Amino acid sequence: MAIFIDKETRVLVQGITGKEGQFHTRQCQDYGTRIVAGVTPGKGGQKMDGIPVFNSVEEACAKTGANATMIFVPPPFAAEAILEAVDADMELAVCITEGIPVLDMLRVKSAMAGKRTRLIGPNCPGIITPGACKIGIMPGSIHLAGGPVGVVSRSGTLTYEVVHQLTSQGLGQTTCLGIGGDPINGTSFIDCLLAFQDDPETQGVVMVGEIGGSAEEEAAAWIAAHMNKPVVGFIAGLTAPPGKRMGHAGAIVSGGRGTAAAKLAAMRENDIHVCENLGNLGSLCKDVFSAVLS
Amino acid sequence: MAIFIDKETRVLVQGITGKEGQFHTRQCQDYGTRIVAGVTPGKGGQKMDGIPVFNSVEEACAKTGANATMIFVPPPFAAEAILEAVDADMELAVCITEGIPVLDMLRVKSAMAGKRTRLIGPNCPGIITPGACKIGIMPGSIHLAGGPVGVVSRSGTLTYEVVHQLTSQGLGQTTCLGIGGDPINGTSFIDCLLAFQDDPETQGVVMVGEIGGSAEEEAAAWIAAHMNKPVVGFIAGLTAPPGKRMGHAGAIVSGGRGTAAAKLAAMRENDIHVCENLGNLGSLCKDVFSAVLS
Amino acid sequence: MKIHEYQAKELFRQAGIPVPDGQVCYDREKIPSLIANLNMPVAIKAQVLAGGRGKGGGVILAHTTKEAQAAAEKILGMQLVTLQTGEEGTAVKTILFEQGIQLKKELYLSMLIDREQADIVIIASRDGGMDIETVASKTPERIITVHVNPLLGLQSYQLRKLIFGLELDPAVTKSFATLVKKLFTLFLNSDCSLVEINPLAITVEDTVMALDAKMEIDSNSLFRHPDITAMHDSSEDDALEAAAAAHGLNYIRLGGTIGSMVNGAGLAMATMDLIKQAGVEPANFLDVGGGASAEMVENGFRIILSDPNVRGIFINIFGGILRCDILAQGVVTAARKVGLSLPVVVRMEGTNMEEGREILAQSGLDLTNATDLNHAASLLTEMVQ
Amino acid sequence: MKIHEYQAKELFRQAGIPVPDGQVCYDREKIPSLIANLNMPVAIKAQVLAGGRGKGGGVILAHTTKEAQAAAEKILGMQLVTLQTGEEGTAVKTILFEQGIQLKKELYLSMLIDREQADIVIIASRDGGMDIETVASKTPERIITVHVNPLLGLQSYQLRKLIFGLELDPAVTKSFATLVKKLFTLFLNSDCSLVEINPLAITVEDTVMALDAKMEIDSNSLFRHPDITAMHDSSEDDALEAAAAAHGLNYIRLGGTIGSMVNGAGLAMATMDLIKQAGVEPANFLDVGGGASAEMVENGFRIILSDPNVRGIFINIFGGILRCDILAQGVVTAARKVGLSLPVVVRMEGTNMEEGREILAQSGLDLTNATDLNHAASLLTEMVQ
Repeated sequence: MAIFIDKETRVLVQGITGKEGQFHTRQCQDYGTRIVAGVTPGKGGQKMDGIPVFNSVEEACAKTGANATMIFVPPPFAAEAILEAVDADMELAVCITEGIPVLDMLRVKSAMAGKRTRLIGPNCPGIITPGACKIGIMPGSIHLAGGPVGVVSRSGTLTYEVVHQLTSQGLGQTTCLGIGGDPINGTSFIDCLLAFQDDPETQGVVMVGEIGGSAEEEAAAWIAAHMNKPVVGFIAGLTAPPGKRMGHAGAIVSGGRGTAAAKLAAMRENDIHVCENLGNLGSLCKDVFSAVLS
Repeated sequence: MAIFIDKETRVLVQGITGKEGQFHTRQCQDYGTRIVAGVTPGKGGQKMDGIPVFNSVEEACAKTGANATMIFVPPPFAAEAILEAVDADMELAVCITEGIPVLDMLRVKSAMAGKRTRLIGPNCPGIITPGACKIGIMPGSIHLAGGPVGVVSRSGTLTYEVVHQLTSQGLGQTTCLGIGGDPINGTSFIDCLLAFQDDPETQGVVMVGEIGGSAEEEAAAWIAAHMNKPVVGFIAGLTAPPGKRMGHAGAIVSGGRGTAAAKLAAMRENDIHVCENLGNLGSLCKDVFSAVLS
Repeated sequence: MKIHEYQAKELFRQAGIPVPDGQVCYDREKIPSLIANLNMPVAIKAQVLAGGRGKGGGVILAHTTKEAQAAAEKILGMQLVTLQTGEEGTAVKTILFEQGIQLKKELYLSMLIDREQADIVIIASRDGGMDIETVASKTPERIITVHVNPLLGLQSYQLRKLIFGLELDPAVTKSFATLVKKLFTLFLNSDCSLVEINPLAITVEDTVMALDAKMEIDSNSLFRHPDITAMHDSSEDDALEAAAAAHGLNYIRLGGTIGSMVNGAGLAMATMDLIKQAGVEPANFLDVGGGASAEMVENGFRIILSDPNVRGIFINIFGGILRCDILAQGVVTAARKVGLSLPVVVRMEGTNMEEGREILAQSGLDLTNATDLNHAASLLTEMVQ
Repeated sequence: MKIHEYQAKELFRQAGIPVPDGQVCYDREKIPSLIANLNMPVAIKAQVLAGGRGKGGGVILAHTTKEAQAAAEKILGMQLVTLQTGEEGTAVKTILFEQGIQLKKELYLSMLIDREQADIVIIASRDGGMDIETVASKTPERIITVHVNPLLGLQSYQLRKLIFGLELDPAVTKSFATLVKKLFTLFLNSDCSLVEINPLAITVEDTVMALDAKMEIDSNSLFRHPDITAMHDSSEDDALEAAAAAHGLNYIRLGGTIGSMVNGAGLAMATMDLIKQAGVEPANFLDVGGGASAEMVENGFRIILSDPNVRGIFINIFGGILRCDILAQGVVTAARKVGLSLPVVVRMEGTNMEEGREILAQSGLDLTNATDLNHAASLLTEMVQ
């Protein structure tokens, strides 16, 4: 089962002929992802490793049946690349690009209301259903297929760390995804939790947050109200000073809001199993999830 | 049951202190509608027939629990009045105003995507659930409460004609509504048909169309695919010349599209009981609906 | 509301959209002096709102001053007959002299409101100068359509779809994209319901230029466009329709013998259909609106009676909130005032219907009450026998 | 990116938003000649990016030329200490002389991005000149908020909500509404993340005027704002943070003793937390990005070593697609190149991890391999004992 993507997902790559686009297209293909098309305006008719390249998403979808897109388009044009995917009625758009202006994302977000396209990201590592489909830049090899754990995170390498520890403990993953480090993103924690809740294969979820905004607090409240699967939570940035942007555009404590302490408190209040020390995350998950697995 | 409005609906009137607003507010109140508030910017704090007037929809909703609005705001400001109702998260907005610029309505329609507000109209007579609630300018007295017929129409007085004939035949109505004569409107035929299909009290539907656009054709196709209640259809404008706008902004045959003949053909092909002659509509309904009623 | 080509081109110019140099002429006396200042070749184009003027002889390309003089004299003042004017044609009161352009290629470009998708659709084709309906039915693959969300506006990928679809030479793309963006802005800013450029020329300098310009403005938006409202040329309007509009009445002349007066557009259309089904031809569509005051009824009578074809009148009013006795009184008063001599069938429904019928019966005028629509239909059939 | 008050006011002026007449001064010598041309009273305002300058003595209202001279001499060049600068304060290199205004009332107005609702929020209050956080916590009913959809833009009913909420005198509403609309346009056109006017004055002439101006620009948008990018004043930046940024590294100084070098912002934050949990203080946040090339590692070492507090370094790299042997080679090369003498704990994970560890072990440098995060933590604890 897993969520959002599976073996049948037909992936298109926007910006396939760029350096990053080429590299990660190959990585995804090597992992087994069905990459069916690429889009680079002006390069329609060419091929990249045998993958047909089109001038537009609309044309690529019409000719290849692509239903998901991975976007490697530079920041000035990335928002429009998302809109193009939405306009073509793609089911899923995964935007890897970091550095999209916030106002561009506000417009995209507003324009997506009522559309069927799900956006993951931007400024994210992507999504992987181990053993089935990888749309993103995460290293495939650290994952263990078959579940029972779902992973959702605002971060990239921190997610790899979490996945690595799960795999080391013999805990496989259903789907792992990074929702992105920008203040405005497409899919939220709650969207993912809802999907994991509905996915029969997922038995527990690891949710990795960080400072900035209040998405973790909202997710914690949602979990208490709606979730009947155990959730392990981790928050990065306890030692981050206020007013400083910690790498991610969205990772900032401002006006006393968005602190790690507040997020951890919200998690504890809402029966989430809080991981205090990243080094122990894998073993904590083993403890927590083995209860439901047995 | 009925659709969209009932005895519990709490109605706000935007433009309550204008001439039309005042008159129809009284008519609705006389019919038994729960008019709980009015809005006229700058007249907040006043009363109209004992109804409190507010400066904004947001405030009116917060203080009176209004969940539906009837809009009598002049064309230059009407689109914004709808947006204000949407922004205040109203369940229902009924816009009576005729003459709103098309581009304004395009913007409104686009902005409403993903919002919960249902818009009926603009340029419409409104909606009535006989005996329970009237939000609009139709004469209440011609209606017969208790069902079993639902009526949906693009027209005003033509709807009254239809309702009058139904009532004369002893056929009561669940809900009757005009979706408006403009090219861009909120609630479509299909939205209403879907609601009537789901309403246990409604046993049959009368659908009144006219020339222009293809809403009737789309509705006919939908009826064949999804509807298991009988539908009687009527189309006005068989004798309308092409290229001329027949009163309603949306009633025009252009480029050979939107003809009454095409609409009637679509209705016939999709098992709708077509009324050829308006004078016989009531008796036709009696015949058609008595089959399901017995 | 339609505006003339020369008016649309003036708006194009203000919006930075390239159009050929041109001169407008209303006066035969001024033709020679205008031509003296023009380089040949020059196109002489009748400025009429009706379409199809080219086939009707309203456009002539002149290669010499002499040809230009002859063409201008021929067109200015002619009674131009096109598919859209009817047999009597329309008088050409204005002509446009327009500089000839050296071009490589002709394209088609238009923008209009798509009511089903509730957005703005841009339509383009490589087959400039041809009727777009013909292209659409014969070679639909040569039509490119782009739907633009009115809030988001035109996006680059949409421009690219047009450019790739038209297989434009790379040298032209920038000029083309600029024109499309400016035209879209003009469409929004002027509340257009249609803008059409056919043909859109690609010149020998690899720029684009609007050789023709058709613009229709949403009538509901005119309150915010006084400048465009002032462009309205009523000379091609039907005189009766214009008179009705001046009284706030929606009237359309249809050519039959039975006039009708109805409140509400839908019921008015259904009433026309009913007249036709009764075996007679409707003379008009006339919607007196929701109120239907005595004054409205009076004005309605006057408009209907101005049509010499009318042999009888059908008043079909669903009173709604209006009381029938008030309406009947209005009809009687108005009929006396205008000196009505034609037979009138009145069908009215609503509050105080009985009192209303009594008033009509007592009036002594040739006013017949119809009890319902079927009764009205049979009365109409009798009326013309 | 923050810009100075005088720069924000220049953008206000260009956008048609009223601000007091003002003169900027960078040079003590020019103070007398500037003052000679000003009417009294005049405000002398330190131009620093740090907030809280008023309480720190960075703003003085002068009623006479003499007072103005003294105030300007005092502020220009002072080391201004505010709540946001730290104890050492920040040097005032620029001052703004601003004409005193006769005012009736002071309001508060700001616009910022609301990340939860994904729109732009306008915040207003009658309590101008006060800290908005204080107003919000003590008298929340005096705060008016309006959420604006970025595609729809500001609507009249939203302006009315502000106007009614602020209980503005009708004489002021037009001037206020115009200002809000222009400010909103400026917000969009300049890609602001924050615009704040506190106080916004209502003058005795019933117009509005921005007495202060705070603007922050979305750094991600600077590629399309070369003019605003040029306004950047790096003099208040941390020297090391600026040097790191020049190398494309995300570095933030934290004041502790254990430096860290990590790939990825989330993992870098978690690593800081881990150092703290190991009983030592993190010296910095440093994200070398997803690639972590040898050059990046070298630059990272140089930045970390420039901080004299650093006693040890923790390299935590989750290689991902990067191979560990390549990374290890990069670390060894870079360590030799910069002459590294501090102890380094390296924890790396990913492809070819074994080969990578071997390279570190063979290097002869003081590089200790950590097998996992817990091992790394205990090594860090030992390191500082």
